[in-house]
Amino acid sequence: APGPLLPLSRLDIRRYSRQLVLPELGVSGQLRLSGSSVLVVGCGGLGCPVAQYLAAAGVGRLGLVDPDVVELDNLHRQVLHRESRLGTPKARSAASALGELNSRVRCVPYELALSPSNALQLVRDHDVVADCSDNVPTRYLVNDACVLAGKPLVSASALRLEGQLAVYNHRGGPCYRCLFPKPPPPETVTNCADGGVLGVVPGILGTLQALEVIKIASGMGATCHGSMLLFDALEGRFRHIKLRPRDPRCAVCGDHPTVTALQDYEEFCGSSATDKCRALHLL
Amino acid sequence: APGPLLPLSRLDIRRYSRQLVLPELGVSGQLRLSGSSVLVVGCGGLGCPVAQYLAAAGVGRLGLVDPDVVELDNLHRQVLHRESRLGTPKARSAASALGELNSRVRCVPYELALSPSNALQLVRDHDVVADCSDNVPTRYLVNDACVLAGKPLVSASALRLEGQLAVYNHRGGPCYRCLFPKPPPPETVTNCADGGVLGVVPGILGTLQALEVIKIASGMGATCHGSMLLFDALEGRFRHIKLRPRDPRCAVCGDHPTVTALQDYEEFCGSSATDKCRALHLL
Amino acid sequence: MAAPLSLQLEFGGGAELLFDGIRKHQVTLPSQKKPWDVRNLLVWIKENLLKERPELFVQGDSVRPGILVLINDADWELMGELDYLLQDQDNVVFISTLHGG
Amino acid sequence: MAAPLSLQLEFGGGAELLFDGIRKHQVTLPSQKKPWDVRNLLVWIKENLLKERPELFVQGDSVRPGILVLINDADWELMGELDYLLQDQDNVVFISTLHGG
Ligand SMILES: [Zn+2]
Ligand SMILES: [Zn+2]
Repeated sequence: APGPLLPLSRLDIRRYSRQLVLPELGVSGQLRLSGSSVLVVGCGGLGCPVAQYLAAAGVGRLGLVDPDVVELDNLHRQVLHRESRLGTPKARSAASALGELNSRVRCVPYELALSPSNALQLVRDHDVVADCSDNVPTRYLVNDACVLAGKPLVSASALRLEGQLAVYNHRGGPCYRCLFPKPPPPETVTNCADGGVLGVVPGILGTLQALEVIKIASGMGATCHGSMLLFDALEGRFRHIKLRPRDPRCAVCGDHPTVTALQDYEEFCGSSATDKCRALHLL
Repeated sequence: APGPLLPLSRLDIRRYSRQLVLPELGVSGQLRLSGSSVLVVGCGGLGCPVAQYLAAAGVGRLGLVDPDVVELDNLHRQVLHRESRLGTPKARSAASALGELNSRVRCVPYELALSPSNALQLVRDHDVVADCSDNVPTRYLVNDACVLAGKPLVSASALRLEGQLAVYNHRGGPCYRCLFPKPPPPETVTNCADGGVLGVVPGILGTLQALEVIKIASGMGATCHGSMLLFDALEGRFRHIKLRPRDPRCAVCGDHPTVTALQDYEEFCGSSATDKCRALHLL
Repeated sequence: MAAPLSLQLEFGGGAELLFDGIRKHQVTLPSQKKPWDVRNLLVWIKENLLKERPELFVQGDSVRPGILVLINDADWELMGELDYLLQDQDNVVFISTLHGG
Repeated sequence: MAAPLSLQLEFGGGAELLFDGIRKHQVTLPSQKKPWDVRNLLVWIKENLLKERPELFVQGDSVRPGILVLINDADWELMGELDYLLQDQDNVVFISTLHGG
């Protein structure tokens, strides 16, 4: 739930002065931002820039979820982490870096995997959710938790030289399941370990994702809902796609939902909720 | 000049493994990247994400130019800096943060303003230039130095809720002066101090700028030359603009150039090369 | 008889890997008795463009789950999906959803 | 006589601040003897849309330095600049160059 709207301190006014002068944000937008909380699911290639720009902008509280530790092959894209933090849980490493940038933001690390048993409570404890995860089961889990908790979901993904961004479950628009009622066959899913990713591509998608979160949390309005942004880094080209409306027959956000509690998403997707191994049946 | 192409160490292969597997980059692209040097002019809202992602990607050497010190009102967008570095020169603060992310990259801070007396040598010492500056005279100075030294220029800018990106002086395309032969009247120029800027907007432009630099430095090819990318954060919309070709009558890159050495750009533009005060005649 | 149709087909998000890594295909569908719809197009792609492992692209008479189809930059659901009647010069994109971060 | 023309005009990069902050203007140019070119359009904008300080937008018979003009997403230099003959439904953008970082 949003916190109380405390007035801006003199130091806050100095710190945020360059965005306070924007009529589209202003003091009221900044107050809404600092009264809001955002759950960042995944502190990797997307989560790092998302959390970095949300902390810099003065979001009130950031929940940072990641079960993994920092590894050397993360550092080409996960820019909040450092060589000195190799082996440290990513959520803790991120929280610590963000504290140095903006000590006014409360950064809460959750060193755990989002799961059907903890997701709903975590999502309920925040106003907006940024899906920065790296696997199919978590994408469905985050979506369903957002629908059940009634929270807007800003979702981005990146692989190789491409990225995708959309806002789900916001202002009557579709949810992730409206677009993708069935999970993809596990053998068609490529992860960053197998397919690779140019580090700056999640950087671009993550900053765009942070913008959409800021617009929702500050009340500037997110125009990305009902549309998807596709990015092709090789061509340097963006494409704006008009998406279908909410599906009244959607299993989770439809008029007669069959999914009314969180499920077993690894079973639903036939794959494991880690980036490390592709499909359960390969284990 | 590009350095020698040293083979990748075992640790480099681990660190960059997620991008080495991309056929578009591969080992040869990574070697070109680590053999290349980039001059980042300005360590502010654009320069921070540019330098961050270039260092993470493994550019060989980064020259970081900025005459200013870190101030509190920088931290809402200049994400390499920290509260503990308030008062520190930005170039030094950035170099120090980048060293923690990737100690394999040589980061050279230049705690000075780019000027007609030092620009040409600095530009000559690097393979690609990223203009992350914040004022009109520096934009013309960087452009002319790039044309005289024959270096590609990746130029981005951001203000309020908008951003612009273009690649100049590359593969026979236009230079900045081809597009803007005359500087704008000083009274029409707004800086970030007066106009404000939403912090994540330079974040988006800076990551896109880093991508174009990486594509040029690694030989993946920059498709952005001859075109300009416009971004409107309120609408969340990108626009791709087809630009004019090189102007054979351009004062600096034309067939009969009149600008054959660097000039006095503050006089040419009628304004000062700092973000702080708008026009010389107002002083 | 429906006249031959020129289409631009695009594959992305990894779907291009089923088509020799080529993202853009300028194709001409031959004239046929009935007008061309997307259902026919999928059959034509399977028979003429798809090199191997068709199950990674089509499933039944539609695309496999996780592929988004765009007709002139709009979600095909808005256009009638399999029943959409293709027009000359249409742009049809098949994009695999990405899940990486 | 040239028929009336419907145009979408857009202002950005700060140029919209000279037009009450409104970025998109759907306008109709009246019919006139000669066809409408961009030179005439600038006069029309100055007389009909521009609220104050025209020197921040026009200079002589062209736009002031630092404003980029785009006709249907192409630099106007590619289209003939002031001499380009406007077509019905054209999109004309006036964008101020940004210098901030
Ligand atoms: Zn739904
Ligand atoms: Zn030129």
